[in-house]
Amino acid sequence: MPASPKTTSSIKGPNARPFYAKHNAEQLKEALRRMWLIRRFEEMAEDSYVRGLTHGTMHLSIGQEATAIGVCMDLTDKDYITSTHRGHGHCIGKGAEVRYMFAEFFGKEEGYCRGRGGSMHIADPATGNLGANGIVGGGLPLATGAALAIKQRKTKDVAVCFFGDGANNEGAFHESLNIAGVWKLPVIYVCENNQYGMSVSTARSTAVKDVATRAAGYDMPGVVVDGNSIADVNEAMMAAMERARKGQGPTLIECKTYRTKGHSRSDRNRYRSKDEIEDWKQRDPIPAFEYDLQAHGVMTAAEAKAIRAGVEKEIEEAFAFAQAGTNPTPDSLLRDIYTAGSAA
Amino acid sequence: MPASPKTTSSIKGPNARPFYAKHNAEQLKEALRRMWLIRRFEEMAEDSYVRGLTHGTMHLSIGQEATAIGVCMDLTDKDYITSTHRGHGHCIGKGAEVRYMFAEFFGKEEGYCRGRGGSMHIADPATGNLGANGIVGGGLPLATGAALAIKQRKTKDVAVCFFGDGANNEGAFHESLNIAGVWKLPVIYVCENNQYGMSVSTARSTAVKDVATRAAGYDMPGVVVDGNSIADVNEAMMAAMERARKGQGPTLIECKTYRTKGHSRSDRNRYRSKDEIEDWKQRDPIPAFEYDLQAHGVMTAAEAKAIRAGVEKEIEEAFAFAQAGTNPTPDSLLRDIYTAGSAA
Amino acid sequence: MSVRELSFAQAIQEALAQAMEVDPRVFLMGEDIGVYGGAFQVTGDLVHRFGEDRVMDTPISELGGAGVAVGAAIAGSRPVYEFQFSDFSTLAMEQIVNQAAKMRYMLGGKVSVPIVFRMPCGSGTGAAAQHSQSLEAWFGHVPGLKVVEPSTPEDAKGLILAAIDDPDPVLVFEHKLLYKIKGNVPEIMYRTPIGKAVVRRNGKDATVVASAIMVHKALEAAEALAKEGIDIEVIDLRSIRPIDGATIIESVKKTTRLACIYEGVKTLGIGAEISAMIAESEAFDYLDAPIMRLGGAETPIPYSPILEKVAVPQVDGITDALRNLVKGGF
Amino acid sequence: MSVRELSFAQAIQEALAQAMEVDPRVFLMGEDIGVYGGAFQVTGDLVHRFGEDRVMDTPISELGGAGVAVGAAIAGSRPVYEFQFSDFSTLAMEQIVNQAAKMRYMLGGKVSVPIVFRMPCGSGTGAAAQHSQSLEAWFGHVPGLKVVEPSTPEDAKGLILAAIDDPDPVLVFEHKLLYKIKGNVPEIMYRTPIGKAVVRRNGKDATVVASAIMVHKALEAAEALAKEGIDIEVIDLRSIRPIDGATIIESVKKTTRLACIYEGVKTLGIGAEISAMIAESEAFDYLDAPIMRLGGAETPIPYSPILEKVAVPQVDGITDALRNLVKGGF
Ligand SMILES: Cc1ncc(C[n+]2csc(CCOP(=O)(O)OP(=O)(O)O)c2C)c(N)n1
Ligand SMILES: Cc1ncc(C[n+]2csc(CCOP(=O)(O)OP(=O)(O)O)c2C)c(N)n1
Ligand SMILES: [Mg+2]
Ligand SMILES: [Mg+2]
Repeated sequence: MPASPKTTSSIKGPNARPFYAKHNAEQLKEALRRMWLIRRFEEMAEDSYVRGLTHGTMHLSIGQEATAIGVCMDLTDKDYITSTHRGHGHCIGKGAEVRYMFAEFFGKEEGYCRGRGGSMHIADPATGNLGANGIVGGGLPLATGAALAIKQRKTKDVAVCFFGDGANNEGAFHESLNIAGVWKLPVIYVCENNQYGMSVSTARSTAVKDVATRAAGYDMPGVVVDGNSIADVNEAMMAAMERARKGQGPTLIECKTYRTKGHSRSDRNRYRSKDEIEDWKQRDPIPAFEYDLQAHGVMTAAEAKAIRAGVEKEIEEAFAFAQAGTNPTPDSLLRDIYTAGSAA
Repeated sequence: MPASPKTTSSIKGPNARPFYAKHNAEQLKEALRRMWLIRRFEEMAEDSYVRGLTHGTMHLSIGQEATAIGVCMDLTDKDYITSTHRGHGHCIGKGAEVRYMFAEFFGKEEGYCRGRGGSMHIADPATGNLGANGIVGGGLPLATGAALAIKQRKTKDVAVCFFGDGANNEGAFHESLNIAGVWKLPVIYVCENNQYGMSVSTARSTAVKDVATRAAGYDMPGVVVDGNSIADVNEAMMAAMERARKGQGPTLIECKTYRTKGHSRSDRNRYRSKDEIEDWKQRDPIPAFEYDLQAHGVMTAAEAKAIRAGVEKEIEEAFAFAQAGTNPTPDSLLRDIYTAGSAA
Repeated sequence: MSVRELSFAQAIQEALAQAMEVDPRVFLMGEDIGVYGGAFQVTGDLVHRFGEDRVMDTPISELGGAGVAVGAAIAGSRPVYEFQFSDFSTLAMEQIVNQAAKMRYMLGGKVSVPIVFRMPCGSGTGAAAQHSQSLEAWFGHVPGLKVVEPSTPEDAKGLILAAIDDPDPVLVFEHKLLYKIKGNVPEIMYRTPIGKAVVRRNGKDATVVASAIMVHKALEAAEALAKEGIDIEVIDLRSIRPIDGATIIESVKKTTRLACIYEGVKTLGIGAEISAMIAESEAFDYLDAPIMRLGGAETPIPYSPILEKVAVPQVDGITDALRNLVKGGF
Repeated sequence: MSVRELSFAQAIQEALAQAMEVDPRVFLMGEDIGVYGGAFQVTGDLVHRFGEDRVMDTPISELGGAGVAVGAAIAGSRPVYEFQFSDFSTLAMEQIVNQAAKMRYMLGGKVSVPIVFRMPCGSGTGAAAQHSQSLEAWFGHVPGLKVVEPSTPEDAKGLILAAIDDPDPVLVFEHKLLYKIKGNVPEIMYRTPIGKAVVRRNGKDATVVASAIMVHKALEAAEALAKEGIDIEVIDLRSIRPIDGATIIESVKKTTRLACIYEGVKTLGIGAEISAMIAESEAFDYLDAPIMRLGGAETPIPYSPILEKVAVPQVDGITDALRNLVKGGF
């Protein structure tokens, strides 16, 4: 991408924080755009769910967009991620197109998983996204294994594993981080600590205050960042990626954030207060980033508006595309269980 | 037990370390006796295995007796332990009779498990020993659950969980310690770190040097002690038991020790050096304790000899008892799978 | 004796409440079963009635949670552990199968393991492959376990109470689509015997053995066929381990035809066992037709609602199959 | 083509070595498979030949280890993961069943999961209930997995090589008592097809379908019965998912009698599926006797050698049962 002509010295200068120093205006604006894309995608998805256009269940990450984008914005298609049940943001962050995501929600052949997976399994291997996962903690060994494959083929790629605060109490967390620690694998564990695993607060589920504390048990750095600040998240990622690429092994990054929507549709929010939710809504990462970019002169108000309008249009078109998609036919039920041509 | 008349002031005086201050001579001599009993029991068991009298597999804890007895000597029959595949010492420490242990090895009805369990499942619920376990880490949730039951019935008992350095990398370790940490359960996790999980050294299996480091991830104290010193082990247990009984929650005690025999019979010791084994043999915990007791005047040389002779006799009688035991009859195959009288 | 209409979920909740009321050792463990009320609102408001010490939200730790419950059971408590979805029991197989199921035997009968595992199962909710499995056949294969699968609110309550009373580990499979169905449920504490099937519909032309939601589908199919003059006997299996062979054999001797209908994957599913049990029994000589199995398709459950529906037996397919079975069109 | 006598364990080792030789993506993971050589000495000295990067000792972490292997497979490597005992796969069911088996389907065919799980199984070693299970039926119930179980050194090598070649997850069950048996094994790299049974002995009076160690016991029983003039056909199942129905059906049509012999627990074991498959097939009409199953007793495996022996089918019992089957004494 071309360096932005509008970059101001206060951001690019020697005192600029690394997030601004290392990214040009186009990259920063693209990051903002993707955050909006996640937000609007999820709002639209929720709407279509309420209207009965989608079935199954759905977990929204509204409020957590800075983490998804802060983590993914510097990854290439050769870097892997494993995602979670709350994975729309990761998917968009890694480069997926929302049209195929909507198509998946509608159970269409055009969907990323040809309608077989739905929201909880959405994946895009072409961009290195090995998929959301319906099993809490299920992606932890998988990302660790992807990192092993990277190490075996001796490239400089990394594997990134998203997981929640709830997942940190699964045995899979412990076993994966230990293996990565012993084998010095190029994997970055990103804990999206949104304070709750479904209805149970970290105070009630997790014996320590910060998940990052546990990193010490696996011989890796554990850092806590403000997950609602894309700059904080991204700078932690830079350090972790450098470490991984140098063969120094894994890092655990804990992003403190919050989901302002319920866990899923069945949630009556009995376990938290309205005030708490309102407080966090005030810390919405998207307007904050939008403001920063303007304050720093990376982007004008008009550009900001254009970004939003572009997102709006993309969402609308994607939605229409998905609605017009093709339903699977019953006779395709048994396709893609086994690889065609193999014994089955 | 009566206080020993031979106690010297250097041990019982105000400067005596707690292990000697809190136990009388009878208790100390009984501890020594049990250590010898473990040693001789295992030597005899190995011998009978080599002679083809026992089948299956067998894991000897020779060299680790100070940990077993240091942990168990102050427990009552109402305190629970869960043991491991290397559990003969724990079993004897908790008060089992060697005659029924031998009978179990010989697959006799008189055995602790009526010959159904063998060495890897030997148990004695009557003395609070919930059993050895064939699954590495299998006892971790069980001990934690026993501690929950204790808490529910509001007594002051504790549950003790033995596990190995290898087991510390199982997810069961993480999940159990986290639950115990959050719920403040009266459980004491005793890691017998004998440096190897089968053939794999802790350096190759565990991302941190000390397993006890991991305690910080579960909001509990983690202490490292010389597992070949019964006094060190026991003093750590005193603190942990006090903590548990006060409702302050769990403790992790890591006992550094060594098994001087192979992992099991199939072991060719390819993963460690003869020198290393010899070094540790020099640190045999039993002669060391025997020496201390004499040096401190708790026991005379004649008494030490008498203890050994008593153990020898007990082992011989037990062995004969077991050999004369009753074989299960084939028609009893299906007994005790379900509780008699329940639907099955 | 007072009888009311309750939903399947309410019936289970009532059983849990009554058991906790009379026995202080009984307590509940699981993920989000407290203030959230459970993913399917089965525990509902019980935490307010019995407190957090008896309705315990666990961390998301199925191996640890289930294992802690097993340990508590061995040490004298009476835990009821809820898996949020039975699919997550894949994380706890070690504790269920190696520990809970075998502990009594391995220890020569010196302990018992009075634990209940609640297992919400089945497809039909659009939750896709990792949240829709029917794994009861696995557990039916394990000596030391008991496995039941109620189809009505009445049996749901009675089997939960029987399971809690039972000194051995019992898994209760609860099909998620049944939680909202309603039925008559007596108020008193009663037990539905573990190990006993029940004939839900008498018939003479063929025997259908079905379980859980398939009982309802089979009954619907039977009503449709009745209009064609075909008379189907429907047996509700209820218990998968032990299986009530006697009831099935007796029925097959009468009808001479057998179909097994189940939602789990057909291959090595519960219908395989029922078929094999009949094929080796004295009922074999009475059979006038091959034994038919209608089971789940050989696929992970798809998300697409179109595909999800064809992945498990539905009423129309069952009706057609039973008609063929009776008419001999093989 | 050169053929030598190798033990079953050596044959597997040769397959692993050849696969690693020709494909740098192939590597081994497991507990104590390096310098220790594996609990059953299957990997032996391979670590010295291929180095620690390709013969990887893992921590004792079955869920993590198996899951890491699955992740590596999805990302382009070719792992062969050894469970030290297949009993320990109970700790990794989540990754095997929810992830490896379903990933391809859930992702619409966009990934494949070329992983091999090696599963030492079975009783007879005095290792008691937690080290002696035969759990192949569980995995046979899971679409997305393939399950094989060789009985000879030749097939052990051929099936391991086929499994490594296969783009989908394959579990290879290796009965521990077979590791030391010897047999002819070609030196070249050949594949034994997954999904194909083989007739090990032709006969006309009854068909026996057996797998793994039971093939040997069935053949021994068949030889004994041959002296009495009873002629048994013995089919070695080899593949449990998919099952080779055609070979079995053809045989049963000829012999008109069927016995299924397997070590796993009888109820819901692999014999249940074979029986049910025949009872619903066109072979049903050819049957002259009930279908017989001889499976493991309904018990955890006991430690006592006396009891351990009676817990699974033995040659004498098989011989008597087959005689009864043919003579019609039901
Ligand atoms: C193994 C497993 N246990 C439980 C669940 C049910 N469940 C789905 S999401 C969730 C909460 C997860 O919490 P966290 O990891 O913090 O992620 P968040 O939902 O907060 O993003 C639970 C309990 C599951 N899907 N898988
Ligand atoms: C879940 C499980 N994995 C592997 C094994 C095989 N195994 C038995 S003992 C052992 C080593 C255990 O090491 P550690 O916990 O350090 O105990 P130690 O043998 O050193 O006393 C292994 C790998 C097992 N029994 N259970
Ligand atoms: Mg969370
Ligand atoms: Mg060890």
